[in-house]
Amino acid sequence: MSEQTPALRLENITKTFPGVKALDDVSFSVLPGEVHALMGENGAGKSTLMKVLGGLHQPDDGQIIVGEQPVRMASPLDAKSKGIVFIHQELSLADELTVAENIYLGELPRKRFGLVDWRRLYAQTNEILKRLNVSFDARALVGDLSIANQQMVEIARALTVDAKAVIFDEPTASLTDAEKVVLFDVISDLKSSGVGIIYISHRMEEIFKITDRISVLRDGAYRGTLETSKTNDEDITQLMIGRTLDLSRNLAHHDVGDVVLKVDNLSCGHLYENVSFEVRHGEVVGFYGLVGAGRTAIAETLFGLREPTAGRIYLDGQPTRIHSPADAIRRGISLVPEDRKAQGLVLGMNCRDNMTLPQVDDLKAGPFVAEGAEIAIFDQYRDRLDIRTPGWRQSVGNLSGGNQQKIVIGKWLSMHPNVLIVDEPTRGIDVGSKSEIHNLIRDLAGLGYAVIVISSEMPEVLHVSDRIVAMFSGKIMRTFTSEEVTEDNLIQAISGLSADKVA
Amino acid sequence: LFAGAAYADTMKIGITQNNVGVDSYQTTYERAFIAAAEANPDVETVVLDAGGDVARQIAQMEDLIQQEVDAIIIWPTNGEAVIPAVRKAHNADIPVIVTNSNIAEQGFDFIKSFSGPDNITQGSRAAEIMCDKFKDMGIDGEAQIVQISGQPGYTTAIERAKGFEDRLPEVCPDVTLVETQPGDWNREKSQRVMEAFLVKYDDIDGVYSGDDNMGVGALNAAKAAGRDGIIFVGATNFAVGYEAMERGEYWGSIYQSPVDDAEAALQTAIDVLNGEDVPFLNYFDTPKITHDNMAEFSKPVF
Amino acid sequence: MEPGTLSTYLKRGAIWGFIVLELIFFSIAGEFLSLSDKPFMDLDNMLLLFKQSAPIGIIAIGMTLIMINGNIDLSVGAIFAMSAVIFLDSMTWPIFAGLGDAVIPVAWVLALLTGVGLGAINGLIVWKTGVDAFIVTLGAMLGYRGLVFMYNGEQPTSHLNWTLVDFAEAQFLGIHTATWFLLGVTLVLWFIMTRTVHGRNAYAIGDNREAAVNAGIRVGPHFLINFMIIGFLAALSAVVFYAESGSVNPNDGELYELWAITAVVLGGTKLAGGSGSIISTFGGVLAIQLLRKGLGHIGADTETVNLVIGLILIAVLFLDRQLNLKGREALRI
Amino acid sequence: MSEITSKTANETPAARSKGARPVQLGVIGTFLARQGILVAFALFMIGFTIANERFLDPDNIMGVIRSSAILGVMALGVTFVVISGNLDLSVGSMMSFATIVVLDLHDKLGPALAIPSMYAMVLCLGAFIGFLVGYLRLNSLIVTLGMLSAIHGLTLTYSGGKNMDIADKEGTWFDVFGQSAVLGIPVPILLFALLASGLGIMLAKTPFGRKVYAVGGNGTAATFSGIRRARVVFTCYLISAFCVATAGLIQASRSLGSQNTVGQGLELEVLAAVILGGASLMGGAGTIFKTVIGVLILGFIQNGLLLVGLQFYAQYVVTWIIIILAVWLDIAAKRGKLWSPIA
Ligand SMILES: Nc1ncnc2c1ncn2[C@@H]1O[C@H](COP(=O)(O)OP(=O)(O)OP(=O)(O)O)[C@@H](O)[C@H]1O
Ligand SMILES: Nc1ncnc2c1ncn2[C@@H]1O[C@H](COP(=O)(O)OP(=O)(O)OP(=O)(O)O)[C@@H](O)[C@H]1O
Ligand SMILES: [Mg+2]
Ligand SMILES: [Mg+2]
Repeated sequence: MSEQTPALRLENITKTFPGVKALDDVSFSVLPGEVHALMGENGAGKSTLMKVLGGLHQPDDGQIIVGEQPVRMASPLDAKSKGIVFIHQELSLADELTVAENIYLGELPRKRFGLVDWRRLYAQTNEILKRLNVSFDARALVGDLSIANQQMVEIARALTVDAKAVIFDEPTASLTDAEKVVLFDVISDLKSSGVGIIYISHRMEEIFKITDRISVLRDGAYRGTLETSKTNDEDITQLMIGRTLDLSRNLAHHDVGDVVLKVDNLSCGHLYENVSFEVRHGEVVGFYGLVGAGRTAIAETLFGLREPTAGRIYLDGQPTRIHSPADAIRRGISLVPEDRKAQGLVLGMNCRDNMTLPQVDDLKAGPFVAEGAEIAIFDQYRDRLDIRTPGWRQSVGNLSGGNQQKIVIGKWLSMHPNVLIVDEPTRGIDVGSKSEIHNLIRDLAGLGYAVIVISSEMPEVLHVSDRIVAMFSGKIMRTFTSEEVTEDNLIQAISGLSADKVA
Repeated sequence: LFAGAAYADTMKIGITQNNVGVDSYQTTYERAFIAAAEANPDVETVVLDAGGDVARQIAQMEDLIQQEVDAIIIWPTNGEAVIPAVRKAHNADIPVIVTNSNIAEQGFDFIKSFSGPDNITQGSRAAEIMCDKFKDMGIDGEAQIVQISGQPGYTTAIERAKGFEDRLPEVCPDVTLVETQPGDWNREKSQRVMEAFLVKYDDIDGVYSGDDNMGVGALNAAKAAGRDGIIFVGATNFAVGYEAMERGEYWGSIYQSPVDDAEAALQTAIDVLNGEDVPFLNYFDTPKITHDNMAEFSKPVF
Repeated sequence: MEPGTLSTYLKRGAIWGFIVLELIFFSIAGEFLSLSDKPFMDLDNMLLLFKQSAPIGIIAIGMTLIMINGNIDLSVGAIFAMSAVIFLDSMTWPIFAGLGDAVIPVAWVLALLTGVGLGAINGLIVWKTGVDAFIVTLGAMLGYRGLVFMYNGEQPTSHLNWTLVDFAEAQFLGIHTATWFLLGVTLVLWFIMTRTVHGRNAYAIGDNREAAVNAGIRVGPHFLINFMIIGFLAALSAVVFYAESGSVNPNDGELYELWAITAVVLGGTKLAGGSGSIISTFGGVLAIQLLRKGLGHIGADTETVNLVIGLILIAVLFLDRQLNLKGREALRI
Repeated sequence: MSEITSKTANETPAARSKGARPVQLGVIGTFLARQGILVAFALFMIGFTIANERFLDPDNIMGVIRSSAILGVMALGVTFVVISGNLDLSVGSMMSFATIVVLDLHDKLGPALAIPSMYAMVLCLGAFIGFLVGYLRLNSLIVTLGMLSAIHGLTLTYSGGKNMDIADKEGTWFDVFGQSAVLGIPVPILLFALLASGLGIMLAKTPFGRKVYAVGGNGTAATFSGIRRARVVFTCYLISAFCVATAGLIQASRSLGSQNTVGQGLELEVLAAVILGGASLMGGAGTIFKTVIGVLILGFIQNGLLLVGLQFYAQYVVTWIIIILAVWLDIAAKRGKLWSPIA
């Protein structure tokens, strides 16, 4: 490694939250023109470290050095003025403003008297959007964009200033492959202009594709730094979780039973049309497609959140109308929603209450909630899903992103549904837990559950599904069995190239 | 529900009231006014309510001027703030009659007449009732009283308190007024205020309240605390006050009828429009009423 | 979208449709029920409408800014009263005795400073303590009102200055002084909200405060400025109104905050913040004043006025909801 | 095994950052702040006792609690509404309505029928608001503001604007709710205590209570968890209406007569008490116990200042300061910092 001056250094950073030592004497540095990955399990402290760097948290101890100077990052503004751009793990956008205003949030170009220089704003934004090769307009409202496009807006912010360092906190969690390519181009541009890049991700293939070095955190402590070119999956996971993982383990496949759920020519406005499929006991059906293909909307319909405009749903052979989530739950349907923050969790509530929320009516001792039973459920799923939290009293908002996701999964697993729908179940989940969740999904199928997995990660869909439904623009293009599916024909199907081959 | 439609050759009289519905005096006034106007075939009225808001009252004055009524009766929310609006009516040649509580002297040039009770006199009469009773009881040398005044800021409340406070030392120099707190014309509020007074002062001989509604609230507090022998004097004899007086729990008040008040105001306006001479300060009489002479008065309807 | 395009106005057009309905209704009903020979939509009457909208209107315009910001200010009624007290009282202060009518601008400045100062106190508390604006200003609504009472006991504060009254009653180009102020304030605030960085930041903060903080917008000072602006406007409203009336009761301005908020919400601004328009608030103010005026015009009595205003408020909210309802396929949450 | 580079950070012990730290609350500070409302309460009681020895007089204490009972009962219901993420500004107006109606019906139907009829009517109003806010999802601030005005109009129409008084004040048992005592404890206090414990347990321990917190904390997530959000909100307004009706009953029974505006302005006092108790206006946080403390603080401030002889408006200023300090300390304890971190 050359003896370059790092673009920035974090030295001996310690940060505690009530009951949690999130960072323990962590040191870390980024060189100019380097892509430096930060890895670790969910709750290892990656986001917290970056928030310290970005001025969102003050460290209890330790210091930050930019160039040669020790500095204090008093606020995000402060960090920004010192050349640090932070692309957050959770979307951080104003829905009612335009794309351009969001990209330049906090630094709108000005004319005299504090007036906004609209012309310059749109000219600059258009340039950036062109570079990102996106389909939306600078004047579009961010709230009207899909989550993936919103993520692209977030990424566009990295290009607005002359940054010393750019932090990407799980930028690809909700991007599809095409957008990832664009993102990686952006990163390599930044890199060649000498910007230091910190890249947080749980996806190994990305890490190997774009990073130069990898630093690993475990339980808030620094575990070491690896050179990407000289390492492999196993070493990284070894460092991350203290043991090796067999990622290529074959998943159990079971005999499938009767049809549980049958959907016949279902349509919902323009969201999806004439969708038909069935799911059997013991079967995992994967739904794969591009962003906006209509998968989430189907899940929402099955869960009683949307009224279908045409078609029928059959449960156990009976035609059924599902009026509300309460209705769906009563009929044994569970949905792990796509957006954990908005749809999955009451952030101010504690972990236990969140987890038992759907069954609070059933967990009763007399007229009261049986808190003992609740704690038992919580403990069971905390162990099973390896949820890192100081205890059930911790409010969910204080958990790391991945652990929050696990709470949501635990919440729905504990309902023992007949039909389990999981929408992007492993978004933001670390490798270890991810394979654990995949195993779990297979195990559930083994127990006779019918499982629908919606995912934008092709390996995931290929890995867990017995059958795969490929969607494009609100229509089912083709249904594959696990034998006939290949990466190529799947990609073809979801790009709308094989409309004639509907299975 | 709605006041009558327009005919030519009748007198169109507009009234903007202070705050109807806040107590039954004002409501009874409004009904009596409408009834009196309906009984008179030559009169048409527009009845508006300012809801206690000066801005709204000024707007209503402007509206009445704009509608070209023949005369305007105003029950001011604030005796000074409405003067410019009254001047506007005056400049538009619309005679203005003030009712119930007067406007400030600066505005006297712009009004034709004031019709209503004399609140200052009412206050002093209440002081006299209280003092006379103390003299009868022989405690005028050491009696202590408390006052519960009306809604802060309103002319009627201020004038009654002033009349009472000015007159009391003249007639009973040795009686002390130990404390005054507002009861906002509200029976419950006044009850709470009185409860605190009772805790604070072991010796309360008399209570003067800005109207009987509040007086009865104070009476309830005293009854609940088992404190007998307190002399209650109020103003504007409400039905509850009259009943308490019948039972001998409430000593005296000022008899003031909203019906008289409303009819006097309407009549003054009609007289002005007919070109008759009306006295500038057209007080209607508000006599003293006590447990002793209450037989002379009929029970108030409100 | 450059903010302020025609399409946004059309989308937020419910309030203007409502105003038209009111005009039609009161014109027709007035024919049968009103004592007046003049039509409701008489030009003078409409000019008066604008003038009478001014006291609450000026405050409501400021409230729009606060609410777009995701905050609320319940203390405006008390600030209004306090500024009025200073305005009227300062004209009688002995130190200004020699000034003659030149005291007027001095009193204006003092009153406006009072408003800005009280607003700044709210803003500072919100900024420094992080207590929600609703709570801070609910407290201030009581506290400032207490200060008003303390200033002059329970007596009204009065100073009738006929020069001022003449100024306030003047009509320039047929339009009343108060209307000019209302229009001016509307225009300036509209300009700020649509054209300046401060205005756009106000939307951003109201929409997603965390995002704004993350993006480096200094939210605290921003709030402070906005509370100073609404304090200023509450004071301006007082100054304009009391020029014409010359006397303030200590409880004047009570419930103004609720009427101002009502006007803002009628204009389509969301309570959650992030969206809203000054021009629509202007419509909301007119709609309320029109309702009051119209009900007076047709001679409705007190209980009817209360009942109707309350129910209309709910009805407008309901209609607005129906108009903006997403299609049948919308998510049922 | 690939090469693991040594820590990239400078090995020499780095100069500890010397920059100004945000003020952190110590252990005691955090405890005090967490119990901020109770501490404030205790300080108040001590202060007033020093200022006026009669303050701690049992009669006075009893009197304050009794007259706070009406406000308190209303605050209990509003706590549910606020935790579910909504507001209720109509409670004052509705309380006037309840009082007037029960007094009127007392003479027409007799007390035994008047009370249930009044409850039915007030619950209908509550159901109407609950329907608008819960099922139609209209904004609660505006809906209840509208209802504040509309119910006032309704009350005036009902009563013809007149005061309502029971004709035979001596011969009715109707005064038990407001004026009598059981075992030396005034009935209003008993009713308040009874409702507070019942509703307190309901909120803290039952599935319904849990759902109220969930709906207020994140309505969308609650819906996704199968909670019928509209029904929860609707029920909260029914509870609020029930409390208001009880408050009206106590009020009517206490004075056996009333004016139309008896509850006017109470909505804001109630809200102040609920906020003092630490309920979040964003929804999702608050408890009945703390609301009760909030109510008592307001009651004792009013009474204490009156005893000390301060003008009523001094109470406004004091309430202002108390509200802000109490809420500030409360959130400071939660975030562990005195000053807000927002820039
Ligand atoms: N504001 C907070 N209050 C209390 N604990 C917190 C807070 N923020 C983070 N934590 C805790 O700090 C630890 C580190 O969290 P962090 O978000 O940094 O994890 P992460 O490495 O980014 O995980 P993920 O991959 O899931 O995003 C977690 O145990 C989390 O619960
Ligand atoms: N034009 C749109 N405007 C606003 N929201 C939309 C729009 N299109 C889709 N959505 C919302 O986005 C969510 C996802 O939509 P959809 O089901 O069509 O996509 P998907 O295939 O699940 O893709 P992904 O979840 O990967 O974005 C849905 O909840 C839907 O309400
Ligand atoms: Mg993270
Ligand atoms: Mg999706």
